[in-house]
Amino acid sequence: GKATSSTSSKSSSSSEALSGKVTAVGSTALQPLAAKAGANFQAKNSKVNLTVQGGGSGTGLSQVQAGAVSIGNSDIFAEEKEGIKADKLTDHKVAVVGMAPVVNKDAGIKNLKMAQVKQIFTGKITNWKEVGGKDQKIVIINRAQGSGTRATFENAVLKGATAVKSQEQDSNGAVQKIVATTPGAISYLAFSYFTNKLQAVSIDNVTPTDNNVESNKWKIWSYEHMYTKGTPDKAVAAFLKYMDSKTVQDSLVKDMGYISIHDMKVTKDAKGTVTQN
Amino acid sequence: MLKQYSFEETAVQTFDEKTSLAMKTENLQVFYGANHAMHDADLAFPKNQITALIGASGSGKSTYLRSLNRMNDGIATVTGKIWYHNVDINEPTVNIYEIRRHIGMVFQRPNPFAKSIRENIVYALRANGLKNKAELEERVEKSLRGAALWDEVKDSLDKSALSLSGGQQQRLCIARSIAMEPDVLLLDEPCSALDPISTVKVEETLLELQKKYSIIIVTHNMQQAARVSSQCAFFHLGHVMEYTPTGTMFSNPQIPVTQDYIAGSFG
Amino acid sequence: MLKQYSFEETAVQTFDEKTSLAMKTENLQVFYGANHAMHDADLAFPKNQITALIGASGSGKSTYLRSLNRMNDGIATVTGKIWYHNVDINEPTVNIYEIRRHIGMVFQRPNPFAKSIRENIVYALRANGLKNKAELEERVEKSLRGAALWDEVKDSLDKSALSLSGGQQQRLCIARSIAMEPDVLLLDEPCSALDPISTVKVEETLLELQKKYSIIIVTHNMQQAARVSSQCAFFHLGHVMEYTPTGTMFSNPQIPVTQDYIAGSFG
Amino acid sequence: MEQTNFQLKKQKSQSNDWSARLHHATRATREDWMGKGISYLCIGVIILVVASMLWFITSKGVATFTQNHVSLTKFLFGTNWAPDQGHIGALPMIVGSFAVTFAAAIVATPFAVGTAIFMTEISPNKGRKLLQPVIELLVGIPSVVYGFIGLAVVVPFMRHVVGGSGFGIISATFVLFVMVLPTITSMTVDSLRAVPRHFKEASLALGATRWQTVSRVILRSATPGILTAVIFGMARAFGEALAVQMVIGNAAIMPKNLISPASTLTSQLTTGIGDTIDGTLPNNALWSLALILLLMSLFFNALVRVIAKRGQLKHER
Amino acid sequence: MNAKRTDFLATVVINLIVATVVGILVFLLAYILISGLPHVSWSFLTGTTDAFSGAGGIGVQLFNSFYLLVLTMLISVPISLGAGIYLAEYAKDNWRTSLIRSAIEVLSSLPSVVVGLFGFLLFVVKFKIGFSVISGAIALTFFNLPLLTRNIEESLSAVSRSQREAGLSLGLSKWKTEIGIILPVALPGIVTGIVLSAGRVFGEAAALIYTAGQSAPVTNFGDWNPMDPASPLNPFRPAETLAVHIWKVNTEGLANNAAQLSAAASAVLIIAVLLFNLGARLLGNFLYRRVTASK
Ligand SMILES: Nc1ncnc2c1ncn2[C@@H]1O[C@H](COP(=O)(O)OP(=O)(O)OP(=O)(O)O)[C@@H](O)[C@H]1O
Ligand SMILES: Nc1ncnc2c1ncn2[C@@H]1O[C@H](COP(=O)(O)OP(=O)(O)OP(=O)(O)O)[C@@H](O)[C@H]1O
Ligand SMILES: [Mg+2]
Ligand SMILES: [Mg+2]
Repeated sequence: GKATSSTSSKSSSSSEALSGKVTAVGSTALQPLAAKAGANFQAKNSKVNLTVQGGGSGTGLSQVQAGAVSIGNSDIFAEEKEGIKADKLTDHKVAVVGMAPVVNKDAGIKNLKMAQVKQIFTGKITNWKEVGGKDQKIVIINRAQGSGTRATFENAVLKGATAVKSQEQDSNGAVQKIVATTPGAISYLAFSYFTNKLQAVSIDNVTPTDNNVESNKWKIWSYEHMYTKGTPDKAVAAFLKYMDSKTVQDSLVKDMGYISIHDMKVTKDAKGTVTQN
Repeated sequence: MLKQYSFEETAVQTFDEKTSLAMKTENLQVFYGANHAMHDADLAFPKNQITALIGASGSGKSTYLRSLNRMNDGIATVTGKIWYHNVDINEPTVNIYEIRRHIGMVFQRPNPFAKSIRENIVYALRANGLKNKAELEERVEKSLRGAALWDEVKDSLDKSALSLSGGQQQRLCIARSIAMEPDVLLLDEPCSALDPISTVKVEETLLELQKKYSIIIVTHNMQQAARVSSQCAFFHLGHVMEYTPTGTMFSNPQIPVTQDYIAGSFG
Repeated sequence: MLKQYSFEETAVQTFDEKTSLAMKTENLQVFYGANHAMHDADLAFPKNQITALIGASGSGKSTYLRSLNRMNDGIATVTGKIWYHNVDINEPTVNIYEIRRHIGMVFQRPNPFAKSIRENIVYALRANGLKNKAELEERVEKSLRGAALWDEVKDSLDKSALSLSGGQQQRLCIARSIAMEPDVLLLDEPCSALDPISTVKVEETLLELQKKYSIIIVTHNMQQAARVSSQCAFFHLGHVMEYTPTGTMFSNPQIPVTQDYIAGSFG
Repeated sequence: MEQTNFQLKKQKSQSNDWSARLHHATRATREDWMGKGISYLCIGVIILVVASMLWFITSKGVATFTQNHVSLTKFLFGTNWAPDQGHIGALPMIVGSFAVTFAAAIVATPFAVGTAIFMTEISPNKGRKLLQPVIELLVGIPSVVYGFIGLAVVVPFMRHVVGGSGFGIISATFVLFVMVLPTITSMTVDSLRAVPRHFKEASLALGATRWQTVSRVILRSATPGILTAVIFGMARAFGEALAVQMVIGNAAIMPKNLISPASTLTSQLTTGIGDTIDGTLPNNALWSLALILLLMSLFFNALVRVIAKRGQLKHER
Repeated sequence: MNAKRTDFLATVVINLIVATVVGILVFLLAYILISGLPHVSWSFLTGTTDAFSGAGGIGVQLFNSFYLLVLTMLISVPISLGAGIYLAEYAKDNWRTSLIRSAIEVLSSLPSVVVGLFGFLLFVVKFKIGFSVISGAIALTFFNLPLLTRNIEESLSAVSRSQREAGLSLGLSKWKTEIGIILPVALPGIVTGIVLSAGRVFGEAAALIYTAGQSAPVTNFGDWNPMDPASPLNPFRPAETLAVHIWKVNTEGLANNAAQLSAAASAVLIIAVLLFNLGARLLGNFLYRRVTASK
């Protein structure tokens, strides 16, 4: 996919006459941000009919590919999804999400080595005492296969190894709840889902913070994408532009726990290769 | 112990040319699937008289009666001819709705609609295109008077028909039928669910009605047949065994099976 | 038109000391909620005889009969005394299961269980603790013979009872009752659902059974009452109006209401 | 004829020709045509819906085998479910679905039958006034709410009592038990009520006790009805998605015991469908799961029919 | 006596079972209401949800639930009425009818996820209607049809044959008899069935997640033109219902009071279903009295 980096950051003032239909479908992780930004956008452009819906990254990508919707929201690169012809789609990165392992507080774990995390999720380590925690069985909570969060996590941590079969939850909320209440549980969550009821784990003594993501010191992160097909019509283009604007990137994105695309000091491509900006 | 009666030995009267007939069946047979419930019934019904059909339970009285206005359509197979105004109304091309308008029927258990008394009578009239209010009102009164019910209900025409007593309900059903101004009225044990007082009232009504209508009535009650009918047909196991003037049937039955039935020593 | 009969004018016979009685009721009254369905019935039933209860529909025959073995428990309120072997079995302390074993009942509609013919008879015996196979077999044969059914079913005891004809089913129900070796047999219109042939067979069975049992039978059919019973009670609107030997009742009824009912000019 | 008829004008002119009069189509005839038309149309819509549903799900469901050339045995008996990597062994889900379904039915049936007996034989009055509404209410509680309670009450309870995460077959069984209980109960009540009153009277008249009558006569003759009720309950359990998904743990592994997390066909389906691409193996594989669900509901249906036939035969023979 | 003791024992066991069942229901209701009701307020009932956290009121969802319900009923009642009349009146007892009955049974026993996914595939994806009220209503119709049809057929068939014969013997057409005479008598039963199925539709989530969608865009409650995109009546807008909302808050909710939110929403949902139940009884009784008794 071609990554278009928008340059203009001012929302155009000629939007009075703007009208049309914008439908953004897909990633549930991106849905709240898109919905909120969409609402703001529509407040300014009342003639535009903008709807944001969930359904999952797969739905978003396949719908935009089929031309059923104008924007397909996705947590992962189109290239990573089997059955999607990525070269037919245009990628618009609108935010960055950092993720980190989270464990139940009772386990007594605050920091792990990257290799240890890998061994835990591949089933090589099964008790917390092996990594310096309590004598307690490790309960792995995975995300559903095909979920963007899981793809990102496995790309960054497992690097091709196969995760051990375990419980799978299809939502951040469920993971959050289960890890908080189940002794010995470990999973992974986007930063915005951290609560004081669970312990976010540092890896190799790097803490999961926005700053560390921006400099790629923290390796587990991904983009939030909005894909379009062909030439977007005026309304869609305006909305995408608005998403990239300072109004959204500097306030909304940060307020909602995402990382602004403008703040990134590195770029990652679909194969995971990171280059300094 | 139980006598076997021959189905060959029957005594069925016919009528001469001069008697004007309301209806007539020829060779009427009825089958419920494989069950041959009615064999070869040849009966003629004189106009403006009451004909009674009697016989033991299961002998086919209802089966025969229901065939006369095609109420057996879709339930039983009916073969043979049913003459009405020189039309064989047992033909499939006949408009059964018209037939039923001309040949009304009243059932064993009173079955008024769950509507007001007035609506019970007006409903079918309206469905048949009579819209004029005054005329409808007139019909309501006329038919209720005809069924000897008017005086009892004239002040409560808007009450539910279901609030009437059994006997009143049955007379309402009769009223509902005669409101359609039929030619022939078929009644299937109209009094069997009624108390004695109501029975008497219905019988009086029938005697009155025969002036205008031809009536065929099924009854279990021989006394009733004796009281109201001019002629009487005796059914036995799906066969018409005897059809004679009522006087003859009760005082001088023609064949053994009828004799035994009338004497009550049947079986 | 309908005569009003006085409930004061009754003719109810009593029996002298020498007659040995199977059962007797004193002052029996039955209420369905507020509906007073049975007034003050005082009847005595001689041993080894058939007593018939007759009367119009709704006159309370079934109500009375069902009280005799407490089948009305939980359905109606029954007051008064029911004497059986000098025990008032209408008292709440009495074991109703024992009563029903001694006072059997056969219903209007044949109601065999959906089990084999044998099982129908064996069921209650086994429930009452009889386990011995040989003895059970013996009882099956004896009771089926008693009900005049043995010859017809002896080769198919394992067939479903529901495959029998109505008359056979009813005799099976009688067999099922007498297998319990009761004292008294109550029958509520046992023939009303049956064809004439079956009716005759059941009547013959009853005449045979009275040698061993005391029988009380409700019937709508006066001919039947005349054929089988020794004495006859006439019920009218919840009152026992006349209770006399059957011969007397049919040839020389004592009071107007019975006269009219017997003459069929009732109402 | 002398009588004044009020028929339509058209017919008035021919009122002396009885043959024409009795053969002519009238308003009633036309009404009947219209009525037939309307009702046939409606039933047609339903048939169309069913047919297209069967067609869509079947054609999508078999794509796994026809397009992706997965072998049927691998699908039915394989235990490795990782569609992203091309492994699609559905056995864990099949086993999971059957396990929770049977477990729930086994637990629920005695409760349902007991309650039904109470409602029909022991205390019909209380049955109608108190239990009937209770049962109807239980039916009416939405499955998300059951899931919510399962998550908030049952899972922590199980974690406390039997250990582990609390998610698993036993929690799902418990939630499903409560969910199918009203279904089985109300249908059992119907079938007990349908036992002819004279069966009961016959037994009582022979001196049998209430329990003897119930256990040997009433339950016996209501058996087909009760079996049908249980199967309907199982069908509901088999197809229930959200409540189960919320408590079972969704682990596509062969359940080792009752407390280990498992997954069912429905839970895997709801979890995965949004993240797959139409036409790819992972998507097709999910539709194959849906196909199994469809086939199972056909199977349950056929079973009910067979039982009904058997029951009828027993009564006729 | 042995038999008597067994009888007593059985009675005790059955009473225990019943007590357990009643206990379960009481616990369920009490739990939901006690944990939820304290958080229900007017602003909760009418407020809008924060798209990001799921926190906030459920006004839109409540409206969506009712709107979807009305739409579903508008589609499914007429169809099931026609189909019910067909089965009660016109269907002959042959293999074709039994095939039709099987088809209806199959539809009724299909898991609602499957129905939902079918709706997703057909309406949302194939017909490109997108997540919308109308897609949801059609999916709900699918799973409502068999229940309603069966209920209507049963209610119609329960009306005594003699009423039908009364109509037919007066020369009324079958259709007129069915509509004018049988239907009014059967109405109480039918209405009860409709209201009860309304309760089920109201609480359904699985079939809606992928048809009506999981988002509740704030609509303009001042605009009642169904054609306007912002109108709440626009059938082509996505509409998260209350039941879906509960599911989502439970599984995805970010708000730190997610537990209270879903408890409160559950309480509202339960009360709505309770009201439907109660309404069904009252309305059924009322109609029954009206039809049978005076007037
Ligand atoms: N709908 C039906 N389907 C099958 N058989 C029937 C049906 N109606 C009646 N029969 C059978 O036809 C025979 C005659 O029945 P019918 O009802 O005509 O008798 P009936 O003389 O009217 O008796 P009753 O005095 O009891 O009303 C009986 O054997 C009966 O079982
Ligand atoms: N279970 C019941 N509940 C309320 N009332 C009843 C009940 N059974 C009978 N009755 C009423 O008691 C009265 C007598 O009825 P019963 O059945 O004893 O009459 P019957 O003489 O047996 O009539 P039939 O000859 O019709 O069987 C009737 O008015 C009837 O309506
Ligand atoms: Mg008859
Ligand atoms: Mg009686």
